[in-house]
Amino acid sequence: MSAQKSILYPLVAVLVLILIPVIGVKLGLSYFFAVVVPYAAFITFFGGILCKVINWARSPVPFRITTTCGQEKSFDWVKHNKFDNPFTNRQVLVRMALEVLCFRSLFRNLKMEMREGPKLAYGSAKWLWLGALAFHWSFLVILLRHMRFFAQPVPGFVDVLQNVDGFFELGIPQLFLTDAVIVAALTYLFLRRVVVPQIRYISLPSDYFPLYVLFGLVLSGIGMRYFFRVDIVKVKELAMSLVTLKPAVPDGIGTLFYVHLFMLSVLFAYFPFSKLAHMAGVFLSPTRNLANNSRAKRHINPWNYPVKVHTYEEYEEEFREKMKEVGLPVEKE
Amino acid sequence: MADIPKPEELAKIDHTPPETPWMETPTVFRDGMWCYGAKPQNIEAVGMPNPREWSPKDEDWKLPDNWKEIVLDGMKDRLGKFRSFKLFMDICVRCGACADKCHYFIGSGDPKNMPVLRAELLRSLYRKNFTLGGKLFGKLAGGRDLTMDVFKELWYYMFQCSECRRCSVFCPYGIDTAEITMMGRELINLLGCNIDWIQAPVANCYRTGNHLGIQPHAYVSMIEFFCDEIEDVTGVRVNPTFNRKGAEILFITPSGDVFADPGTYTAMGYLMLFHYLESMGLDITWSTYASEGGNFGFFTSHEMAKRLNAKMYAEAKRLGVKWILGGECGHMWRVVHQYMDTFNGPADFLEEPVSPITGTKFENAKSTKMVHICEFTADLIRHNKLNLDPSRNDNLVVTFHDSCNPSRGMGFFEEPRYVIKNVCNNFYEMPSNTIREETFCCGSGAGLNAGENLELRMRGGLPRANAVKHVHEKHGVNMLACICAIDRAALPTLMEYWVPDVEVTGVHELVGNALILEGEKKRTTDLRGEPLPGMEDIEDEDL
Amino acid sequence: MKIYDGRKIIPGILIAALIFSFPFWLNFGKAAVPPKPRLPKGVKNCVKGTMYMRTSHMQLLNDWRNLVVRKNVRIFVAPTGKEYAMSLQNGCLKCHESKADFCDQCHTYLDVKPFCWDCHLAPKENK
Amino acid sequence: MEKSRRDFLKIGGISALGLSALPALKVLAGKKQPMYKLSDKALKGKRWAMVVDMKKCWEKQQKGECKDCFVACHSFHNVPQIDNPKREIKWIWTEPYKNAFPNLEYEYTDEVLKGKPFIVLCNHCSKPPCVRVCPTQATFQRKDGIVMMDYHRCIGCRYCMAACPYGSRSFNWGDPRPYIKKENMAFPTRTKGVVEKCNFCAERLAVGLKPLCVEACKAGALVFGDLGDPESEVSKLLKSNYTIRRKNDLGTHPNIYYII
Amino acid sequence: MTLRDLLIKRKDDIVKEWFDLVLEAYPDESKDFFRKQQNRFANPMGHNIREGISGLYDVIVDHGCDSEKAAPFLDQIIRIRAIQEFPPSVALAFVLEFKELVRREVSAGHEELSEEVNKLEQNLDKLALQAFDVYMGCRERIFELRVNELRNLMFGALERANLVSFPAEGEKEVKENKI
Repeated sequence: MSAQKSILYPLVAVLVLILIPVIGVKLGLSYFFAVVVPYAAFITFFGGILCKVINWARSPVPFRITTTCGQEKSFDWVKHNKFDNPFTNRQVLVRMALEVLCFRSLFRNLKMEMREGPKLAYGSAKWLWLGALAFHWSFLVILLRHMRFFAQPVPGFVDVLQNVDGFFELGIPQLFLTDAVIVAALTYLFLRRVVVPQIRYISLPSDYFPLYVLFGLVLSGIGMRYFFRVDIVKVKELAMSLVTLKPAVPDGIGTLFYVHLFMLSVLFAYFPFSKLAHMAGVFLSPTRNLANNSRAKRHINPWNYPVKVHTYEEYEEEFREKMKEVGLPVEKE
Repeated sequence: MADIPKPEELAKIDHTPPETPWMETPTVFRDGMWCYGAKPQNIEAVGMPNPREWSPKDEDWKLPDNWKEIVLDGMKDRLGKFRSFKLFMDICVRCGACADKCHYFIGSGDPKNMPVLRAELLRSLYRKNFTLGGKLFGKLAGGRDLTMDVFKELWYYMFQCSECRRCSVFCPYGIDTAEITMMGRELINLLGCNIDWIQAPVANCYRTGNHLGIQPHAYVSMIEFFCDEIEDVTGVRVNPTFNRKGAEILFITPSGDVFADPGTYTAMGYLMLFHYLESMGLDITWSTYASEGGNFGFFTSHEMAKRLNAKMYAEAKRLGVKWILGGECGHMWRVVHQYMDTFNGPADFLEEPVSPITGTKFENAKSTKMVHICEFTADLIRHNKLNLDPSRNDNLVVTFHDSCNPSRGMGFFEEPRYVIKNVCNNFYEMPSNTIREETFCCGSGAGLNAGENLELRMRGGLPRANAVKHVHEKHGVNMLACICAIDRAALPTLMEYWVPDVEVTGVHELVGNALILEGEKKRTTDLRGEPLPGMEDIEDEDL
Repeated sequence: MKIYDGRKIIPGILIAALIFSFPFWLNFGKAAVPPKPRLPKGVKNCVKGTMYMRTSHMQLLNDWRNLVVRKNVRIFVAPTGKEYAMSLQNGCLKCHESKADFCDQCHTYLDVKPFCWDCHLAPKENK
Repeated sequence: MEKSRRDFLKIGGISALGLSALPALKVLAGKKQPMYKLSDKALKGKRWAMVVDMKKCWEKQQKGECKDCFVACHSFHNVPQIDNPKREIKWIWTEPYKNAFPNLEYEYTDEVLKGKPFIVLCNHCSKPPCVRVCPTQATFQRKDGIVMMDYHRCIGCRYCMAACPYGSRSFNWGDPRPYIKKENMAFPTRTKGVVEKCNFCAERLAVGLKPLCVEACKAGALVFGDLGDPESEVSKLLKSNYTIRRKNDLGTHPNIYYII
Repeated sequence: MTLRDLLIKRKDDIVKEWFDLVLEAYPDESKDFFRKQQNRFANPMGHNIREGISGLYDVIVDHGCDSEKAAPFLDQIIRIRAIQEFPPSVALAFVLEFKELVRREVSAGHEELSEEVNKLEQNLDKLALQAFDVYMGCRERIFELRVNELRNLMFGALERANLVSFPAEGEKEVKENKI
């Protein structure tokens, strides 16, 4: 599929997906879009990820194939790089935490040394790390901030997040940094796919689709907060009714909210069937989550089977005379 | 006049490749980029499928009729056996962080050499045949059918990956292209389409114990040849033993050290070290049966790797040694470190390795019971057990090339450096993004050091050579040290092309040069027979 | 069906499930009580329509603030012709006499903490 | 602050428009534009100014201490009374002659002036340096000359305090509310971290009243009016009296004039 | 203004264009990387070609394509091109493509220099021929290396297995022949 098609087809798909709730709500299907779709999406997300993880777990890790990125544990007098080459499970935990929370591996690209030219040039990879980190963290913070709709009373951490996030007290309602950051990060992630020839070449429709869905999700959310407001008291009533399993749809929530909710549902439902499964997969990656202690501790391959080998006896049988000639000891004379 | 094109117009042929997506860009086999196909007798020798006369350039690869089924069944089987494979098929987000980390991509610019695309070759098949989305949406979901062209493309690019794992270091999910290449090659081998440069050593190793098919008597006489050479240089006669039962330690090194320069000088280094330690209580033997540390089976399939590797423990058990000492080798150590115990363990007939000289317990090898000779030597030097004269290496300005497998599959960085720094006075590191875990491959790893694919090797080795050239120009480096037999075989050619003034050595060759043996004569040459500057004149006066 | 590394993966799944279902168990068995802001007695209309005031009163207040402080415009004329002082303390709060019964109802429900009250004085509640 | 927010809204708005045209149109269409106005009674002027006749003030003071103007201003505007001089907040207060007019003081200054207190407040300069330095335009100048503060926008950077040569500005180091004896419910307080100062009773001018201090001064020492109107009382006073301004040579063009 | 002055003045721009022309031969997906990655170790090809081009430029401008001075720079570029999959016509086109760059410069308001340009073009033709020699040298080197590898392997093995014998001095000669 050509790059243009890869970029366009998913865009069309997402635009159609946006129209669905818009028309649906007009047709009076708000219960379907406010209750059925979100529940279904949530169940798909949960069930799908569970199936995916179990599916991965059904394949064993036959060998201990840690990728080592630092000095292994050796003599006492050799400095062991504990977190890039863990020896114990505890060190693996730290390595995984660095990987999951700070994107350590992408960060490796940050190293800066001798560069050509008069000014310092930064490799694009550094931006990738920054963009990815900015996106994932703001997504998480935004998700957690939404807890204000899902809990009564609202837990304290939400307050803290809102205060930090709205630190600059810009505008009314106050601008959340993460809102701006996530738009910027998504734009960056999208643009680099479109603009950098290498990345455009390797990108599939399934790389653009989630980006568009995220754009739809984020922009509809920002739209609701800053421009075309909806009655969020009712939004919370709906949200609370969903999480207390007593679904009831209040009248008069703006259409934009349904778009937002639908995009979220699409994203959640799409998760387990796509590359987005990396969210769970990153924890299972055998090159990262295993200690590099395979010489000190035996690793078992559950499907290890006996193989045909060329035994010493067969070997000696073939070469006995020649061995004797040069004085090599033999088992049988 | 006007009709005659100007030269620059002639030259302006549009050589930009057509803007087609990769799935639709056919793969053209370029000479110098591929290796000859496996010969039938070498496939037969180890009982692998589909032995026949064939060439990758042929239109017809003479595959069985149900070849697609075989590949797809093989894929299914492996998805069930390797979580790594299944996971790596699922979670790549195509972020492109790996793209410019592959030495083949850096050196050639062929986009399909980007690790992500190399893996996509297999992933597209996975999606089409094993995922719902791919079955339903086909190309839209990034899936594609297995056709002969696709299979040939897979073949072409699976043998343009040296399994160096550099991309894996930078991948946010640790996706390891080596793992994917290994799976790809396993599938290829189900149809008997290995390259002969791998298949022949496999067949040889299976039968004679080493890749070159050298028979036991020849093996012994070669080592005796080294003993003569050592005597020439040092005046001391070393007496190694072979297949000796009851020895304390079994020594296994890649056969490259015994057969090809400059590895042979490294072998002399081992011999001298063992001789030196003999009086201090070292009791070591070589084996002709387990005469190969390397494992080209590892470039074929896990099963073949296990079959070849089995000889190490089998021989150790037969000879009744306490533990095994391994020579300098790259992929050998990947196998020993990460696979051997799992393949053929537990090695409960051996004892936890203890250095007979220093009493150091090698805690990090207590299960596999195999110790790297650089660990062993570093420990000796640390305990001041070696009498060294580093000035004998003063004619050398040394840099160290971290070999891929010990670097990224083991984390073996400090020990060889410690040894080098103690036996050489002039040591300079290459730039930091080309060493340690970020080291560049020699371009010839994973069984790709054939002759017919020299262009591929020169391209793949360009990043490494470029860094060597830098230290050569900046510090006058003239010796590239490494701890890998493939490196020692491939790097000299690479250097001859890119940086002709730099030679290649193993770490223990440097040790051999510096080691002062008891009763030795005044050395006037190094192990290579080249005169040591400043020492040749004095010779006569001393006499 | 054999699951490998179940001892690590299953607790992992459980922890993840626990985190993701956080809103469900946090509210388990609780009845959600929607807010009931007390509307002023005797006054039917606010300065703008109810829907607009529900969703965008903060925007209005902010716009007013700008107009009053920076443009020195201080009277709002509703479409009905009725004039209102554009002032929180001297306008809005004259009708909506209780911050607790009106403003805080929804604000607390939705965890909105406007900084109006950092400067503007809320009417003293009748005790 | 306003600007950046607007910019963000613009960019975001454009992209959001595409997404949700329907609700957007709903909001944009139909509504009658509401009207805003200023009270008919509001005082209008081109250049508000004040003439302080210190002689009248001193006369009054001799009869007994008078703080009417300060009290009227501070109690209405919820100015906290903090005794710590480093933290005190003041809109209108007194300074001795040598502080109020340092450039006019010399060794043999008239005994009449030496040590005499002068009423000082924000000078509502025609060329206010505080406005120039404010990074968020929280301090700005109205068309009628009043130097106003928009406390919502103040980020507490205190550049204005550094720029003001008259020390007319105070900074709230903490929450001022505990220091306000009786809160005036008709006027807001300030919050921690903002600068404040005299606003020439802009809120009173808007409803046709003169500044509180002027109204409170029984001696008639404070006269407020429009210098743009030649018939105004202030214009006449300036014509008929010799007046001085604080630190005239700095070129800020203060609009508080003193008769001594 | 002489042609030399013009070329010195415009060096940065022309070299950049020339570099881009050389990269034209690579797929879009990699061109960008070769152009943008500034770290000389992460991008040895881009680095060497850029350096070679720039050096060659100076030689052309200052030394009239002096073959001795041009040799190392030609080598720096062509050594890489020789192991990539270009036919010589593409691999070496960059020398001749330089002519067009110069003509474009001159036609933009410096027509009076066309006489000098003719001379430069003659020199460039010589340079192109020299480039051909370098290219052939590299290709021959590749084949030589290929042969040497095989021979060393076989020969070394035979030698140590005592399957070949030499006259007393022969051994040394063989070693030296190895290059």
